[in-house]
Amino acid sequence: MASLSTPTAFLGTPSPIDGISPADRLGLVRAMVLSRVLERACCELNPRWFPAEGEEAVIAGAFYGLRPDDVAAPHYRGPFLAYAMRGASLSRLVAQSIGRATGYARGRALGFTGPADLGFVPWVAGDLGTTIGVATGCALGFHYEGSDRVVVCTFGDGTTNRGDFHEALNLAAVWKLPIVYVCQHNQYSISLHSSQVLPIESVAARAPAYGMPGVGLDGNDVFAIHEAMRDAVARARDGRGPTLVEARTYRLGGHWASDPGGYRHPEDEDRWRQRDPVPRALADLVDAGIIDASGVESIWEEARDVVSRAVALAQAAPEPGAMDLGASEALAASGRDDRQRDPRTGPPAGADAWRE
Amino acid sequence: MASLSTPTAFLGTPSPIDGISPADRLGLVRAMVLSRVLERACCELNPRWFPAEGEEAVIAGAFYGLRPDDVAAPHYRGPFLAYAMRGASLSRLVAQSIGRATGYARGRALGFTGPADLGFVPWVAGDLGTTIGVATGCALGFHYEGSDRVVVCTFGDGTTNRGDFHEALNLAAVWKLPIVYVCQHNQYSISLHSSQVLPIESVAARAPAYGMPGVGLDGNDVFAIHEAMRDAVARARDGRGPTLVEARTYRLGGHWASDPGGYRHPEDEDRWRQRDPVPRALADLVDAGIIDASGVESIWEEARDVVSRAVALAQAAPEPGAMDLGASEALAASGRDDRQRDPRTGPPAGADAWRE
Amino acid sequence: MARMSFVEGLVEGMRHEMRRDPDVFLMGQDVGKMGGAMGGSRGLIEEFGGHRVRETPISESAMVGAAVGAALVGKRPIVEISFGEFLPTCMSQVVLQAANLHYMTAGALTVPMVLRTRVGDGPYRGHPQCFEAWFAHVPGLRVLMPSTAADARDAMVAAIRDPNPVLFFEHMWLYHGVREDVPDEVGSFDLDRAAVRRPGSDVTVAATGWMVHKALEAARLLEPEGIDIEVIDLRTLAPLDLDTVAASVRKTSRLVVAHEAWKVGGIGAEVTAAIAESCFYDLAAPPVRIGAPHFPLPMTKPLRDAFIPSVEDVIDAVKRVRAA
Amino acid sequence: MARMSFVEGLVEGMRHEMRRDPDVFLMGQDVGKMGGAMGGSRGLIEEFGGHRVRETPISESAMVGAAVGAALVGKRPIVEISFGEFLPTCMSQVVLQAANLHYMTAGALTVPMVLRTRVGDGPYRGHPQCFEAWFAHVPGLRVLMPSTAADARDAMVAAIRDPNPVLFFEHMWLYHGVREDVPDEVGSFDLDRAAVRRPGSDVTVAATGWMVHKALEAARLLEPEGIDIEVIDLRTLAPLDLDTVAASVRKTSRLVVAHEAWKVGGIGAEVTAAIAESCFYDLAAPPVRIGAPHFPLPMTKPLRDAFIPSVEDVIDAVKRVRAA
Ligand SMILES: Cc1ncc(C[n+]2csc(CCOP(=O)(O)OP(=O)(O)O)c2C)c(N)n1
Ligand SMILES: Cc1ncc(C[n+]2csc(CCOP(=O)(O)OP(=O)(O)O)c2C)c(N)n1
Ligand SMILES: [Mg+2]
Ligand SMILES: [Mg+2]
Repeated sequence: MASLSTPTAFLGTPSPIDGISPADRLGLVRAMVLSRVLERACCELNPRWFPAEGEEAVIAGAFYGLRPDDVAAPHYRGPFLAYAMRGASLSRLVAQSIGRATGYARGRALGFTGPADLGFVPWVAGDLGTTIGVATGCALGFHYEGSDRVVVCTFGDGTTNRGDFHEALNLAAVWKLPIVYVCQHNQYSISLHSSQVLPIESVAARAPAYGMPGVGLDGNDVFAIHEAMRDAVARARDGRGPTLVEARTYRLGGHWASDPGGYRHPEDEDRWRQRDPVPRALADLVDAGIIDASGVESIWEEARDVVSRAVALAQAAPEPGAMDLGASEALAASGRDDRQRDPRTGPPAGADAWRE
Repeated sequence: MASLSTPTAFLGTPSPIDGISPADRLGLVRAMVLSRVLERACCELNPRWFPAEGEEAVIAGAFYGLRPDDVAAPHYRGPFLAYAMRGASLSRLVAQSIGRATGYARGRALGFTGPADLGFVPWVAGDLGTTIGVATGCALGFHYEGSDRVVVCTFGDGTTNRGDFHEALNLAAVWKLPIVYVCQHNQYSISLHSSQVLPIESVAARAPAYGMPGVGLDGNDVFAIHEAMRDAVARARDGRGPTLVEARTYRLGGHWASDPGGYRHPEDEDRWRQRDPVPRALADLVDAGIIDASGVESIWEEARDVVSRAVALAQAAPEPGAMDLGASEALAASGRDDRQRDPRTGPPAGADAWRE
Repeated sequence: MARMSFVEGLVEGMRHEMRRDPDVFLMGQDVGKMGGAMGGSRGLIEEFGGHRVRETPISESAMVGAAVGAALVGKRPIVEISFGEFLPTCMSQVVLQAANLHYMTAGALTVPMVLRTRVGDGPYRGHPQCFEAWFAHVPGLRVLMPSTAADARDAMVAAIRDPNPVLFFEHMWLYHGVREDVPDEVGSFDLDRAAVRRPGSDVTVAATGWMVHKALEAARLLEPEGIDIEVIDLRTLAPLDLDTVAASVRKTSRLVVAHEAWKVGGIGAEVTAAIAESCFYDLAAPPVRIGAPHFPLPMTKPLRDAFIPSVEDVIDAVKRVRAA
Repeated sequence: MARMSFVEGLVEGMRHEMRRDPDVFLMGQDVGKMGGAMGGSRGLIEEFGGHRVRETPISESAMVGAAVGAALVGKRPIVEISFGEFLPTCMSQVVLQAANLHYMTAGALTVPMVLRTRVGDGPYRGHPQCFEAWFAHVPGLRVLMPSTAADARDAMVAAIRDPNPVLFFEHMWLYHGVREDVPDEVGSFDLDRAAVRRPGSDVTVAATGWMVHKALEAARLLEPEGIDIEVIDLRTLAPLDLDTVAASVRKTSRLVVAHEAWKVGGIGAEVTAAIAESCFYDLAAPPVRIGAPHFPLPMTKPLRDAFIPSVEDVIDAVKRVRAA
C-alpha cells in the first residue's frame, strides 16, 4: 500500500495498472462508462440529481471486486454505480431517481438510496456523515462474528469535517474493524471550495489522528485507486484494521444538475475537464492493447443502449400510491431476520454492472 | 514552540525554567500547591468530587498569566485552580462544591462550575466535549471584533474522542481563531486506560488533521507547559491561529473522591506518585535558589490556612432555598450585556490566586 | 408599503439588523456567494462581506457552539443550519449549552443568538423534518415559526435583538410564495404573542407555518356553508401564547390544532392538553388535532402529498368538531 | 421467586439474553471491569468477556451508529449511553438512522438494537435529564421506561428480542431501591401494554418511572380519606398504550398524568391531549398534568427537591381533579 502522500504527489503517482488483470481493467473502465451514461440520464430526468461526473474513477475503484457478502456504504454522489456493480437493476435505479413505485424504496426514501438487501447502507435521511457511523457498525458486526467480511464506505471531502467522521474512524481504529474509508475528494461542498472549509489539503492527513494508515491518491486514476483498495480491503479482511484512502478528483458538474454555478473559475473547470477520468481510463486500455478504438466505441454504445432501456422501463413504471405510503411494516415481536447471503461465488462484483 | 514530539519524548523534554521569571516561577508553584490543598478539601467534603491530584502542573501552566479579558474554558477536573487564578473567591468555590447558596451558581449548576462573570466558559451541563465548541465560539467573537483577546480551553484525553472536539478544532483552524487547546492527558477516562479507547499514544498527533501545530509535553513539568503556553498564546494573540498542546500526566486519585478503584495496577499508581508534579516543582524552586526549605513549608502552611478559612466560610453558608430556584431571570427584550472588562492591568493573572 | 416574498422578508430582517448593529453576523453553509439555500441570504455577502457573512464547514455542532460562544462574549450571531433535518446533529449545543447558560449562571450570562433553519415540505421535497416540538419542551429557548413575509422580517429582527437563544423555523413552502404588502417600517414583533389571522365565531383553528395558510383556505371554503373559523397563527411556539388560544376557545367553544409535524407528541399535544386543562368547561366538543401520521416522512411527491395534512383535513376536522 | 433490585433486574435481563443468543452483546463506557455506572452491568464481563461486553471511547454518536450498523448485519447490540443527558449528542443516529431504516427500505431491513440509558433524579443527582418525549414524537422507535424490578428484567428481554430500535430508560432513583419478589421465569413483557399497578375507582393517575411509586404512595395516603386512585404505569411510552388509560378514565372520569420531565411538551401532553380527544364526554373534570416546572434542571438537593414533582404534588392534583 502506498504510504501517506503529500498533496503535490497526487498527480504524480504512476498508475499501477500492471497489478490488475486485463479483465478487471476492462471491468473497471466499463463500470466508469456506465456510470457516466447513467448519471447523465438521471440529470436529464431530474434537475435535482447530484451528478458524479468526473468522479467515476473513485466510485468504480472503491467498490469494484467486493464480495457479495461485504457491505458497501457509498457516498450520496454517484452511488448508482456502486449499486449496479453489486447487482441492482438499472431500471429500478432510474425509477428510484425519478420517484417511481418500482424504485427500491417504493417512493419512500431519497432518490439516491439503493437496494438495502444487496448489502448496502441505504440512504434513509439527508444528514451527511451519520452513515459513516452506521457503516462502521456493520464492520463491528463482522468483527464480532469473527467473519472476514469487510465494509467499504465512501464520503465527500466536506463530510470529513463532521464530528461523526471523527468518532467513527476513532472507534474503528480502537477496535481494528474491517472497514476501508474512502474520501471522494471532489474539492467542493456545494458552492464552497475545500480551501474555504478544510484546513488541510490532504484528507489522508487525518488518518494519523487515529493511528490508521492514510493513502492519498490521484482520484482520476481508476487503476491506482483500485490497487490501493485491494490492499486496504485485504488488510481489513485479515483483521489488520481500517484504512483511510483519499482520492482527489473534481466535480465536473454542478452540485445538482440544474446548479447555475457561478462560484468557481471556468478555467479551473476546463483544466479538470482535460483530466476527465473516463477517456483517460479508456485510453489506458487502448495503450495496453486491451481494446482498440472500436472497442471504446462499442463500450459507449452498449452503455447508452442499456441505460436507455432502463430509462424507458423506469418511465413506464407507475408513481407510488397510497399503498406504498403504508404504516411501518408489522414486525413480529420475536422475528429474526437473517439477511446474510452466501458469499464467495461468481465473478468479481462489479463486472456485471450492466444487467438490463 | 516545540514541535510535535513523539510519545517517548514526553519525559525527556528539558525544563525551560530559565525562560520564566523567578516571580512567575514562584507564582506557578504556589498555584499548584493551592490546588493540591483545595482539591483535597473538596474531596473530603464531597465524596463525588473529581480530584485533580497529580494534574496541577497542567492546570497551573495552562491558565497562569492570562489577561483578565481573555476567556478560560477549564476541564471539569481541577477547574477551581483556574477560577482562583483569575479572581474567584475561594470560599464561594468551596461553597459551590458543596452546593451552598453562596456558590457562584446559587445552587443551580454543577459543583465544579465557576464564576461566569470572570471570563469563564461555565459548566452548565455534564456532556463532555460540547464546551470545546463554546470556547471556540468565544474565540470567534474575539476574532470577529478584531481584538487580541484569546481563549484557553482544556479537556481530558478521553474527551478528544468526541465529535465536538473534531468539529471545534477544525473550525478554529479554518478561521485561524485565537484559541489554545490543551489536552489534560491523565491516561484515564473513568475506569478506562487510554490504551483501551484512544488509538494513538499522543493526542498531539491529532493536530495535523487540522493543519494546526501540535505540542506534546511532559504534563508534570509546569515550567515546560507554561513556556509552551506562552508561545501558543502569543501565537493566538498575533492572529496566527490555534494550537493543540498535549500535557501527559496521571490521575493520582480516583475518578471521584470515593472511587473504589480496582481497575489499575498499584505499581503504576506508585510509579506516578514518585513523579508527583507538586514536590517536583517545589524542588525546582529550591534548586534554582528561589526559595529554601522553609519557604516550601510556608507555602504549604499558607495554602492550608487560606483553604481552611474558605472551608469554614463555605460550611457556614446557607443551603440554597426556594428563592434560588427561581424561574429564568427576566430578560429585557433588548437588553445588551457588555461584560468585557478592561484588560492589561495588574500582575499576571494567577499570581493572586489565594485571595481570602 | 413594500412588496416582499417570505424569503425576502427574512433577508430584509437580517439586513436591517446587520446595518444597525455591527455585532450581528451570519454564519452557515453556502450563505455567501451562492446566496444561501433557496436564496435565504441573497445579497448579504455583497453588502456586508465575508467577515460578517461567514461560510462554515459541514459541522453543525461546532457552528452552533461557535454561535453560543460568540454570543457569550457579546456578539449577536445568526447561525444558519441549512435544514431542520440536521438539528439532530447539534442538539447538545442547543439544549445543554444555549438553553442552560442563563439559568445555570444565575443570570450572569445571556446567549443572544438566533438559530435559523428551513423546515417542512418544500418545492424540492428535501430535508422536510419538523422537530420544533423538541425545542418547545426545553426551558430556556424561544421558538418562532413565522407564516407571513411581514412576520418573517419583523420576527427576525425581534429574534436578533432578544437576549435569549431563539430557534427560528422557516417553512420552505412559504419561501417563494406570492409577494405580500409589508409596511416599510420594521414593526415591533411581540415575541410572546400569537396572531389572530382571521376572526371567527364557530371554531378555533390554531395552526403553525404553512398550515396557517391551509387553515385560511379552509375558512374561505367553509364560509359559503356558513361556518366561521377563527384562525390563529401560533407563530411563537415557545413560550406558547396559550392566552390567545384560550380567549378564542372561550368564544368558539371548539378547538382544532393543526401542524405539519407528526401529530403524536407534537406542539398540538401541548396546545390541546393545556386548553383541556384550562378551558375544559368552555369546550363544547372534544378538541381535534391534525398532524402527520406516525411514520417516517416519505420523499416522493405522491406519498408526501398523502402524508402532509391538507386543506381537506382541516375542513374535515372543523366539521367533526362542529358535529360533536 | 427471586428477590431482585431494579438494577439486578436489568442486569439479569441482559444476562438471560446473552446466554440464550450469541448475537447479543453490550457496549458502553465503563461497562466492563467497573461494572457499569451505578452497577448497571455488574458481573457481565466476568461471564461473557470483553468481546461481548465492550468498552467504548467517549463518542456517543459513533456508539449508537455502531449499534445501528451491527443490527443491520444481524447482531443484537445493546448500546449503553451512560446517562440520558448525553442523548443530545447522538440524536441523528437514533432519529434519522435507527428510526427510519425499516420504513425507508420498505421493510427490507430491521434494526434490532436496544439503547439503554439512565435518567431522572438519583442518589448522586448527576445527569438527571429526561428527554423521553423527544423519542415518543419520532415514528419508528419503541420507548420503554420500566418501574419495577420484574419489568426491568422482562422489558429488557423483550426489548432485546424486538426487531425495532428500542430506547430503554432506566430511572436512577429506582436502581438500588428495595429488592422485590421477581418470578424465576422470565415473563413475556407486552411491549404494547401499560400496567395497572393499583385498581381504583375515583381518579386515574397515569405515571412514569419513579412517579409511579410516588403515585402509589399518594394512593396509600389518600385511602384513609376514602379516595381511591387507579395508578397506571405507562411504561411503554411509544407506542403509548392509550387504550388502558382510556378504559380507566371511562371508569373514573378523572385524569391526572404525572412525570418527572418538564411538563410543557412532555409525554403527559400527549396522554392528556389524546384522552381529551377520545374520552371528552367521559371526563367529569379537567385533566391535570404534573411535571417539572419550565426551567432548567437544578443540581443541588434543596433545589432539586423543590423542582421534582412530589407525592404531595400528586395528592394535590388528585384533590384538585376531584373538587373540579
Ligand atoms: C449534516 C449535513 N449538513 C449539511 C448538509 C447539506 N449538504 C448536502 S450536500 C453538501 C455538500 C457535501 O460536500 P461533500 O461531503 O464534499 O460531498 P460532495 O457534495 O462534494 O460530493 C451539503 C453541505 C447535509 N446534507 N448534511
Ligand atoms: C458526552 C459524555 N459522555 C460521557 C460522560 C461521562 N463521563 C464523565 S467523566 C468521563 C471521563 C472523561 O475522561 P477524560 O476526558 O479523559 O477526562 P478525565 O476524567 O480523565 O479528567 C466520562 C466518560 C460525559 N460526562 N459526557
Ligand atoms: Mg466534495
Ligand atoms: Mg482522562
